[in-house]
Amino acid sequence: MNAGIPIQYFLILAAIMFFTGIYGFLTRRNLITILMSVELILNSVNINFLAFNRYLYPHKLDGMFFSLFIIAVAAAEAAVAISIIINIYRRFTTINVEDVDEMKY
Amino acid sequence: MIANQIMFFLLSAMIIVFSILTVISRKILRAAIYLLFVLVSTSGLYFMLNYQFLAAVQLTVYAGGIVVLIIFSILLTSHISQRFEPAGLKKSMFSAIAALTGAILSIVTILDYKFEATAIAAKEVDMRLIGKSLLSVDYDGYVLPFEVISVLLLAAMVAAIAIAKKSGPAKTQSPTLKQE
Amino acid sequence: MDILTQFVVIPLLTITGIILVKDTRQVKMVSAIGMGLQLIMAGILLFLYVSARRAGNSAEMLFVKDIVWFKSLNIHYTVGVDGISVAMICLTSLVVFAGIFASWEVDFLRKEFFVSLILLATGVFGFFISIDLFTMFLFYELAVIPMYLLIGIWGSGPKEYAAMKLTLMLMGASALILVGILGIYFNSAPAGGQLTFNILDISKVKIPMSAQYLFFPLTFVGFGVLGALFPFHTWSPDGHSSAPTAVSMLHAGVLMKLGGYGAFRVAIFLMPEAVKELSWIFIILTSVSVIYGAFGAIVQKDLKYINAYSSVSHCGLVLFAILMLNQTAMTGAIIQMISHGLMTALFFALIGMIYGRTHTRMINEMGGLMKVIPFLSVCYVIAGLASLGLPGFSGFVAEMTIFVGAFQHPEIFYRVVTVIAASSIVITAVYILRVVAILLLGPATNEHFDHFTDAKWFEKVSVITLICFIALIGLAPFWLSSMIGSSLQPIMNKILALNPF
Amino acid sequence: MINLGYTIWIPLLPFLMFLLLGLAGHKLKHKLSGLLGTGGLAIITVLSYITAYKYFFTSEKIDGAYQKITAFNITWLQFTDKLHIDLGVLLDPISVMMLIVITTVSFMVHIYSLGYMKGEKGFERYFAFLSLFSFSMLGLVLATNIFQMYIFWELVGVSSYLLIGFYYQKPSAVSASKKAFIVTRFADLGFLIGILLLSFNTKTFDFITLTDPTGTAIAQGSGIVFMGLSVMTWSMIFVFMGGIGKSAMFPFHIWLPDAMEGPTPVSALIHAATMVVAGVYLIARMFPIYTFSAPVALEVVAYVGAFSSLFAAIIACTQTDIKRVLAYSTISQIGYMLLALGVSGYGGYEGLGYMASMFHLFAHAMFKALLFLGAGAIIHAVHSNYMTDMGGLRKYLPVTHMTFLIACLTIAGIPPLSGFFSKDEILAAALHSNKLLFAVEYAVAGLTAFYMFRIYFSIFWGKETQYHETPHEAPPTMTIPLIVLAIGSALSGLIPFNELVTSDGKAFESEIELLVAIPSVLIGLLGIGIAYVMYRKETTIPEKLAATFKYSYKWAYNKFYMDELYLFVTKKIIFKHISEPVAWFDRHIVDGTMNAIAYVTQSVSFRIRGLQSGQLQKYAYVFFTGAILLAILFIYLWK
Repeated sequence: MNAGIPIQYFLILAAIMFFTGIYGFLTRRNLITILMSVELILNSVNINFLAFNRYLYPHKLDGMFFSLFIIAVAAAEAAVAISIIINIYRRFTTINVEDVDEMKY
Repeated sequence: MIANQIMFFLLSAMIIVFSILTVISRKILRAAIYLLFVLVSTSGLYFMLNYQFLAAVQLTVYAGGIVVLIIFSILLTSHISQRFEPAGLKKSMFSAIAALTGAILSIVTILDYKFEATAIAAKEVDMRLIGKSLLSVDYDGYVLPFEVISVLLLAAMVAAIAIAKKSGPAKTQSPTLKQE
Repeated sequence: MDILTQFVVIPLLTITGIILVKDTRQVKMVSAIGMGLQLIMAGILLFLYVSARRAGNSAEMLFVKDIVWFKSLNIHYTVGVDGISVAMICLTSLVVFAGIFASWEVDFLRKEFFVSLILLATGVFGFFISIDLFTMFLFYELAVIPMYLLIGIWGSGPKEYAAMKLTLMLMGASALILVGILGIYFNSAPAGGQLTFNILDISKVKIPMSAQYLFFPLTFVGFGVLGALFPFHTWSPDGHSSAPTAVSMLHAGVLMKLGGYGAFRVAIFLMPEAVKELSWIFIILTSVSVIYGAFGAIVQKDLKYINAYSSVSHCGLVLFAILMLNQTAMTGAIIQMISHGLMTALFFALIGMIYGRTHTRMINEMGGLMKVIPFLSVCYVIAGLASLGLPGFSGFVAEMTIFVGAFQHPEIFYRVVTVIAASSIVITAVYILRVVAILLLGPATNEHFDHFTDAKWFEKVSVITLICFIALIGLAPFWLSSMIGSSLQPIMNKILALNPF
Repeated sequence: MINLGYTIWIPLLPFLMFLLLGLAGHKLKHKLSGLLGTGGLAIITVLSYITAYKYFFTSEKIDGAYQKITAFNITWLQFTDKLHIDLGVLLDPISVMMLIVITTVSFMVHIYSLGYMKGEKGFERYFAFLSLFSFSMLGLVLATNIFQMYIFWELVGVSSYLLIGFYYQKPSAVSASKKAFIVTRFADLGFLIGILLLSFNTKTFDFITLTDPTGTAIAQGSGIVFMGLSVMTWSMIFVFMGGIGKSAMFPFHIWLPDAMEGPTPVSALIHAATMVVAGVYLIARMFPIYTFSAPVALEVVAYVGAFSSLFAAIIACTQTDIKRVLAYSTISQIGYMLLALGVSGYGGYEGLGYMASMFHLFAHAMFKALLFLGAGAIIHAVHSNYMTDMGGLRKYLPVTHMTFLIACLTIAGIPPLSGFFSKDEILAAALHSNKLLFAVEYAVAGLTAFYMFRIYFSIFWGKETQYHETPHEAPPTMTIPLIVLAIGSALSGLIPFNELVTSDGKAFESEIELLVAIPSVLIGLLGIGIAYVMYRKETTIPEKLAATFKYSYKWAYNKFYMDELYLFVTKKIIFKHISEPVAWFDRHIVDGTMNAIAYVTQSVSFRIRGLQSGQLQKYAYVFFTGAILLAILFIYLWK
């Protein structure tokens, strides 16, 4: 399936996706969209894991399992994050990240 | 140009375009839908890499689980019609510069590095193997991370409930609310 | 359990007892019983020590107990006492005992107050019995930390400021001490072999001179801060004036002695060679302390400030004397520590009692108290006379031993400085009598004072205990000075081997 | 060897009495506590007389000289092998003589006080302090070593402080007591330095070792020279500084007139008869060292004594407070004693001055105590200290009048009263050694007669003053001591001091030198005559004289502005220009530095805390760019 596609393509794609996520993380104000950016970042990492696994160590399954665990962690993270976000919304009636700055100084 | 290359570029283009749209869209629900597209395309890439199980997980967990969760929370917290203020120019400029620098750095590094293709035959990834590996305590076994992750999921579930529960001591404390 | 460890265990048990009792009225009874027991233990220890020495036990430290508690760094829980530590332990238990009675009327968070107070005492006791540098340092920290709470919560005036200042300065000092201790540790085996924190073992080797030049000033200044060494004494006036009565007593009476004792036990005992070379700097600083503190006390208006400056002066004399490397002067220094501990505890107890009645500590707002509260006033006069070095009280014995000892120094510089330090006795008289005259004598100035009641029973217990021992040392100093003198033999041997004069 | 071990009870008994009265006095009845104190004194007075008898008449003499006997000695505090403070009892001619003086006067004062202090608040406190004083003073004179002397020296200082400030609600008494203590304390610092120097050079405190003329202590230490004088001389000058302070010599005399704020019996005991002569006693005790190792210091003693006696006599002529006149007179007479010591040599007739000094000390104690007690009786009767409020009292106070007259005649040196003999011998000693001092002393003798009779005539003759209530004679408890002391001062001239109390313990021959004696009596009579003319009747001569010598009178009246000078030094220089700057320096510079460190730390942290803005994205940005920069650094730059 991946014949003719060098590993670099996957890696470059993942890098672009990763930095898009970073950009989103840095610029978005809404906490939920920040969460989405994080999902992008996690996904790009997954792609890298799988690409490395497939191209460089095809006899092993480590990359795949890592991806699997990352997905699991991402799911947990999303659940907790969203519950926190909702809680924040309840307290502050906003989920704008710039307004949630109680933890300063 | 062979079909899988076309397929790859198509998926890549979708991922990149929708990623960018996700982070710049000014309507939050749209952003979530774009994210869904990205995730689906990513699972396509997994198929291409011949990890069907993972692709399926990706579809079910991400597309089916997380995105739905996100959309629900959007519905709980925002108006669908609400348009975001665009990020400040300075902020987005600097972020873009940083992200671009990082991207260029990574890409240059990737292109610099000579990846040595391996000659070892690929292992066939079937469900049986995955299941065995997950529960194996051998050299290739993943029982410990598996257990850890299951505890984590349980903890996350409890935590999510506990945090999101409406009442609790958090309410009784004198709230330092920022009510506008 | 060996007798020394009990000095740490009894306070801890007392603390447990305090925490367990329900009724806050029982708290002070528990504390008083615990510390009374401690006082009895101190008496027993003194007795055991003296009889052991009589029986011909000439070991450097008695009742030594050694438990390893951190193997890889060779940190031990090593306890042992010589005459000096025994004397300091007796002093501590006396002052703590008196302090409990002086804080009989603390009402706010009483339980927590007594817990902190006794925790502090635990640290002090542990410090005096330790002969392992690290354990010693540990107990030192234990003694310093509760002070912050005690001043910050139960103090008066700008208490947070004072507590913060005091704690920060003492913490800064303990940083110096820690560096010094580690420096000693890493040089404790110059010929190779196991590094050690044990004071007795270290005292047998010669720490390389280059290390001594670095670590002697560090440890001396570090402990000197606690001993109110000029110019690091400024925590003392603020800290004392804000602290509650018992804390001032303990702090000036005992905690400041940690400085002198530590400087002696660590800086002087382990590194006498560097002392010989560098002492002139510190001799100048300490004699400045002595004179400067006394002059500073003359114009103060707050009673506690006066005694804080007076403590600077008297504790300066302690550090001054131990730097003389002379048995008589050092004996004097130890006696001065004990004597100052008792006197200043008495002073602060009395000031607390007077303050409890007049609600002011400004001497110009008071006057003619002798007529109103004769018991306390007479005790204040006695404390004052003891402080200005009247024969028959401990201060005289201490000061004269220091002056005579220091004056036997062969170099003229040291003798001249001694004369300068001795002139503090005049200035001391000036400020003490000034206070006595303004505060106690003269016509009663304020008719609100007329209804004051004189000392209550617990106040009398506190004050009389201290006065008795001040007078006891003053009248019969021989046993104390010989006990201390014989304990100074090891260091004197070391010094004499270094440079016979 | 006679057993004198019991002599330890002589100082101890008053001490026990002090403890008893001090701790339990307020529970006892006034009368009982007074009687207890007096009874204790009576016992030790008897003991002292027995001791004196034993010592002078039954103890064995070696080579015709009285020996120094250490009747009791314990080591109190060990400094080094050689240096240790002992507490003990040393008996030699001067200490035994002092025993007699102290116990006699103290006993008389105790009896007198029973009447004088009757009904005062703090009666038992008064007797407790008197006992403390007696203890300290006895301990001082019986000291076996110089450090014991210093200890009791301080203790007499404090008992004097307590007794001067007895009326503690009176501000003037409080400040007088403070002044007395601090001035003497300053002088004691000199004493202490002297002791330290002495101990460094001779390695001993012990009097017997120190004062042995052939011993090693005197030989040692005289060699080292510092600023032109031997170290021994320096140390002796410093020791003498203590004596100056305690004996209220110029320039430390200022406390004594103020000390008259205390009860009058106290002035009689402490500030006339006993404590103030401690300086003289100190020099006498150390005399061999002075004459052999430190003759220069001895000269200093002589000149200080002479100057003080003249200075004080001049001031005494102008004062109107009778107790102050007596105080200046005391200074003057002590100056005499010191002068006599200063011009004395050692041994035999050379030691005439020494003997004369001790003789005068003895006589002076008697007549000055008498004068003070008489003054007390007068004050008791008229409730005023000022001569201007008195006059014509001879009718009302016959006993006081007679005894006062005897005392005045004694101090004026009229034969055959004791003052004549002692003064004559002092003058003779001065004549043999220093003509200038001799001349000064003649002048002082005249002045003394003048000012004493000035107050005598002003009080008992002079104008007829109207009193609010008729003055009446004091009760017997007060008059009996007056009579006893009057007999003592009249007859003590007959005691053969030249056989008993001499510099080397051996008797020597001395007789009245008519060439000295007759002019001195004449000068005394002249002084009395002038006083008679001026004050026998109310005349305007004093005012005229005062107007004529306006400035000198004013200076003398204001005690040559010594008090003002001291006030200037203490208030202006020490308080204003040392202490306050020190306090300021401490608060603002030293503490300011500490606070500045804290301030700098705090302000820096205020600046940098802006980084912790709570803005999640800023943190992320910083983190991320940091990571990129590090990556660039490690990949491309760190080659």
